[in-house]
Amino acid sequence: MKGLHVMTESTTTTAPARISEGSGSTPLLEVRNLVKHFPVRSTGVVRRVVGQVQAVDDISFTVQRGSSLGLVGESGCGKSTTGRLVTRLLDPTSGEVRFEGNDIASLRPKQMLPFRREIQIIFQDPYSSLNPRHTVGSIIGTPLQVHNIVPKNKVLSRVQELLEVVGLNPEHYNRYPGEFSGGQRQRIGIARALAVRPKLIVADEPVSALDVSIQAQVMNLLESLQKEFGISFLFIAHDLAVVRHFCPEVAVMYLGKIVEVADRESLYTQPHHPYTQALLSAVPDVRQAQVGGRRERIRLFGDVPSPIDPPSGCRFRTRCWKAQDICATQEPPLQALANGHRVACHFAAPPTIEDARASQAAAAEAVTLESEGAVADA
Amino acid sequence: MSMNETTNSQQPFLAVEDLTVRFPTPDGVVNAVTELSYNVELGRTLGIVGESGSGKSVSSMAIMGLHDRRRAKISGSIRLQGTDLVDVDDDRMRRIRGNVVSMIFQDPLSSLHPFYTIGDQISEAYLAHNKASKAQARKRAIELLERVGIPQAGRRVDDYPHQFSGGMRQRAMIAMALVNDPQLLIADEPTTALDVTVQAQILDLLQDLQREFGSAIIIITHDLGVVAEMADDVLVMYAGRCVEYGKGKEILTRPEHPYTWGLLSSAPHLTGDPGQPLTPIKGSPPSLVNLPSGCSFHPRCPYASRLPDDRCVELLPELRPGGRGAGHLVRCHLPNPDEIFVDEIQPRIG
Amino acid sequence: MFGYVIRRVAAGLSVVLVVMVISFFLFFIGPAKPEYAICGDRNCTPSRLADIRASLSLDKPVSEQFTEYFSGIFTGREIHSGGFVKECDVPCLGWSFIRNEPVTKLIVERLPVTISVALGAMVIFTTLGVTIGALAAIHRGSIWDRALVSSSLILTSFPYYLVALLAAIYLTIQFEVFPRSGYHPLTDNPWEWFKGLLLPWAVLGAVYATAYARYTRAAMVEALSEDFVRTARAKGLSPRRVHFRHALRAGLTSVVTILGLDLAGLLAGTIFTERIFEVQGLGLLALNAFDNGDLPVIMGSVMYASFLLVGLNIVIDIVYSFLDPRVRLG
Amino acid sequence: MADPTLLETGASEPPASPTASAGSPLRSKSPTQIALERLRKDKVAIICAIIVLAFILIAIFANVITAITHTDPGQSNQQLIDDYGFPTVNPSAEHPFGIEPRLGRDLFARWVHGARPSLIVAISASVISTALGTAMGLLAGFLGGRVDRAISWLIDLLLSLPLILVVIAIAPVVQTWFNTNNETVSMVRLWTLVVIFAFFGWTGLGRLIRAEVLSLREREFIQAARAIGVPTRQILFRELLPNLTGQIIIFLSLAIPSYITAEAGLSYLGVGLTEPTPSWGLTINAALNYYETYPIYFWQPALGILVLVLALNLLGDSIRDAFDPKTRR
Repeated sequence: MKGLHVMTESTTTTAPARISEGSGSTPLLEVRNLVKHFPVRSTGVVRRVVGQVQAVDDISFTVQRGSSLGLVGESGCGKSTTGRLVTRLLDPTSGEVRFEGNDIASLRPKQMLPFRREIQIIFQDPYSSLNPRHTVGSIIGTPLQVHNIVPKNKVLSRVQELLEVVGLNPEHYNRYPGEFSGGQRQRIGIARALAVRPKLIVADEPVSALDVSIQAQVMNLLESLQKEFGISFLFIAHDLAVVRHFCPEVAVMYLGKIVEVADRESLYTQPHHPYTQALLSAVPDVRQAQVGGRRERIRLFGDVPSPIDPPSGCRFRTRCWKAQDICATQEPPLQALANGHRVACHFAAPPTIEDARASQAAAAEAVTLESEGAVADA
Repeated sequence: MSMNETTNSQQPFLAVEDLTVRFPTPDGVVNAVTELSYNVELGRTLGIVGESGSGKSVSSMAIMGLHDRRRAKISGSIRLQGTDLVDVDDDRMRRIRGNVVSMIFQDPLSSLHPFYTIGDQISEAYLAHNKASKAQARKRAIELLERVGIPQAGRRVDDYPHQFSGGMRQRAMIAMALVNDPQLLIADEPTTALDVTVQAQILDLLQDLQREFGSAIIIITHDLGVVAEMADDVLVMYAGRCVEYGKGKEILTRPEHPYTWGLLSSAPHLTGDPGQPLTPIKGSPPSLVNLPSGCSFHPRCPYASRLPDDRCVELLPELRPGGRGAGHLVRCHLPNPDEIFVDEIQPRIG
Repeated sequence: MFGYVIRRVAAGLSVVLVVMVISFFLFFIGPAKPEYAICGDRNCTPSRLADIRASLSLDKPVSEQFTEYFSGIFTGREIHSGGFVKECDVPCLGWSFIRNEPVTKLIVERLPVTISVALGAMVIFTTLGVTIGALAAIHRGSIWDRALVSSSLILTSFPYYLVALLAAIYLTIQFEVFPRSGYHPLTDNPWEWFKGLLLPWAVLGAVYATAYARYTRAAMVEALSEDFVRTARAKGLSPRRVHFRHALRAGLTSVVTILGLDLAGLLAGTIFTERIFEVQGLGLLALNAFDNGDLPVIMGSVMYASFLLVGLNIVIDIVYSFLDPRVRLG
Repeated sequence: MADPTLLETGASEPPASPTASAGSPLRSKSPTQIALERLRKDKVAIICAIIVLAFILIAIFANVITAITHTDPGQSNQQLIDDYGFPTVNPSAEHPFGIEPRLGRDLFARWVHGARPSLIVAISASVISTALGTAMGLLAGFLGGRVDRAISWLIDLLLSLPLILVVIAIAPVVQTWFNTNNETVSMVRLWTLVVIFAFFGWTGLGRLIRAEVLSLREREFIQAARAIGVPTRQILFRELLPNLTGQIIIFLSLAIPSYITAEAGLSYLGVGLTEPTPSWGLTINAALNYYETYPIYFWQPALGILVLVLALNLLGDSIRDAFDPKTRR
């Protein structure tokens, strides 16, 4: 790994002063009560604000140094918005985003600049994440120039080092993104994020646009980078298996809320929230082939409700087979179980085979109920 | 059904034989599908697996006669209950499409016409193959929407696609495909655009429907998990060719082709040791215009070098019977794949 | 839907209002000295000049002129000139001193002529263009398609007025293929009306039809590659139904959008048409007013045209929202 | 690195497209270079470009050309005109295109000089309106909110005014600001046209750029630039603008012929340029009275416009194809 050594050496000599580091005990990233609402405007003459899309609603989590937190959930649950808030591509409505103890939630662009060296982002779409009009050298060189990381005449050699680090031919710096395959493009995006030597990388669905075989290449690259440079990850994905592979700690989001956080082992073997249970049991698994056919699974009925007008109390209650009256009136807090496993449910419990049956019965009942409602209306 | 041929009991319901589809382009001929053969019986499900550009969608579009007729050069045969769909004239093909064979697609939003109501679009499919009044067609549409689990179908029938959620749109697409009780349903990545809980709903629905109507299903996907749960038979495609074909249970637990091994060991799982590194297939899929010589997979195959001569580089392996029961076929030169499998692959895929 | 229409109308009204204000300031308080223009170079005596100034209220303060003019639009007003009092009825857009008639009356008289020219041509070029374009897209790559694409590229490059001039010169005057009958009101004699407008329609229609054939072809080619067209084919629908009910319907929306953008150009086209074929419409009125320095008429025409365009664009937007339920219900 | 296959993979991975492997392996062409290369291979484009260039050279060296041929656009030759105003001589070496009825001015000289105002008006108006449209579109798309609504409203306003009527309305007003010397009036008219064309012509490009910026702004490479901390100005000019060059060049190439058409048309109507400036539109207007007896009088300016506009349009179409191969026939 010649490239890596060269890189570490040169950064220590040329890197300008960085932000003062917090004490070792503060977590690298601490998010507290983060809220993001998008206003919904009417279509009348006066464009009044008629509602709020509650994309992210009061979530808190921490990312430890050198570790990875996985953020999973289905589309529209607010996981990507959270990633954009942490990188300040979006401005939070309220709440704190503490990076090494400094709250960056409401910094102005100028003040934010030093933190941009510490927090980087990798995107999902390898085709839209690289400017087609710039050469690879210019794409990876931009962060070096913006932050004056290396003198102008050294930019090219650093770009080549970075290309080598992500496993690309360093001689290809003069090419345009159009000539690279999806996996190679994703590597270029990773090299761009690495250029500033960040402490935290927000990886927003970094492999979901790639074919299975390429996915594994990129996952392995990310893993080795984490080991090599001690980078922490906020790893956002919808694929539960990918998150399990990459993250020692995982948070599950539903409709703008974190419903369950736990370490990998605990979350995947003992999920306590009904939604997590449903999510896990929905994932099709190759190993099922040995048994043959589909297993008894938890069935969810209906769709995710609108984030403009989320259900009262627990947001999952409209699709939950365990729901009782209390779920509609009281929002369940994120409560700690043993060993740091936290869950937001009034009836948190490990899954049983009865859950699958109960959920299937509830699903069947829901369909008949709604259909009868339609008959009554007609 | 409009099929008049007498159905021979020995004849498979659908028999694809040596299907080859090529597209001449200014940059060269795209070898989308090469000498593909498989059978599907009523009541059974075939899963076609492959990465993007492996030709899995093109082959099914050819069954539907939906490939670009002007551009594509097609050869081989597609026998549906004895009728060769490659030769059949446009008008006859049109009467088979959506009637005997129907199809659902990956992205239900773009696959539904944005300007017509869901009910209109389903009725239209019914009216295209049945002599019926508009009211009857509408009744049929509501009936099917109910069957696929759309709540308040009587009211939602007049909604436009953009008023449906992603999962409901795919249900509507399924209702549209089933409106004429087809015997063969082709599902091209039916759940790729959907969330995992919705995917489970749709897969459940497809299985329930198959049990109910006894139709044959071809499911095309890149997701091995979906195939494992849905398919009786599995066909693995690479660079337009079949590389492995057989019972799903066998192929997904004890495959013999290095590409299938690669697919299995590069995907992370929900169980087992999470710290175990993934083993990707190196490189990326070849261009269909310039296929590698010999076995198309040889540049990416870690075992090609283990064979003494340059067989993999020079010689295209035949599709030969494998060791996983009747009908198992594999396209590989490796003389004893099980040795490699037991030592190197099985520990990885658990 | 309702809110959408209201907002569209409100935005349109604001545009018309601003056009009115700008043109008012341009003519009446700018350094334009309309009284000299109206007075003309010959026999312009100081007393006549003063008379005109008074009749245009130019001797009053700007704010008063402004309110007078604008209240005139809604309530009508009296205009004093040379000792006479002239009634200018609602909506009063001023008085033409050259023709000695209210501007509104002049415009209203000419309006049916221009509408006949423009609307007739529009009917021709939209139906012709859409049909040809759709057929070309369906038979993409055929000889007819390629002929259409290359010929329309050349035809649309020709300036419209040159085509019209050549047609006027060679088709009516030199070879007398078309009748030279001029404009007759539809209510007088529909046949004469039709005969007189035939050539202007044909020329305006033909030039625009080639352009619209191109637009339609492009929109239709794109629509034919859409997933929902594939679905329509997968359902086993007849090719006719796939092409027209599914692909064309989707492609039409972009053609309607272009039509909205083209309206101003079409109005310009009618000005050339009226001049070349000597049809006494609004365009010719404005052109004559330009030659005579008849500022109130120019100003009235500008306002009227912008009012018309804004209104037509609102109509087009509403038509569009009916074509596309996502706009209607969204 | 943990996985030894990693490095091997990347470095030896073949390029995504088969065509890319041809040529130099280390340096590839930018999208603009690829477009220009396509253009260079397009025969129609080359021929059209030569024609356009010829017209531009004629306009630039109009004085030289008339000096060589000893013709003068302003000089009246009454001795060659009969009592009815018709020329008594046919086109000859002395007067290659013949002479004008009534005033007897040399038509060739007027034709050569007529190329000038056409190209001056068209090129300056196109350049200004392209710049204006790009700026407005960028502002509206990138800043959004009030600025966007204001600019969109302005576009609505400008689109609801027919250009000809605006010229009819504004030209006489502007004219009165200056003295009434014929030459000055003619120059004022010319620049009035440029200003009106530019001010009313940018809307189409403005809308296009705005829509493009709105979609590009959500593209992840812009987000990536923001995450890196690239300043807004640099995002606009280094990240966004290069992605719009195709659109801008296409607009520019199609705006020039449309302004040439418009200038000549307005001059023909009598609301554009005025005498004594030689203008093809004015010549057409004058020639209409003689089209039966003296067709060359009408045809030479008409052909000038036709050939130039056709060449420009075909060139513009080739440029569009070169920059966006998807629209290929």
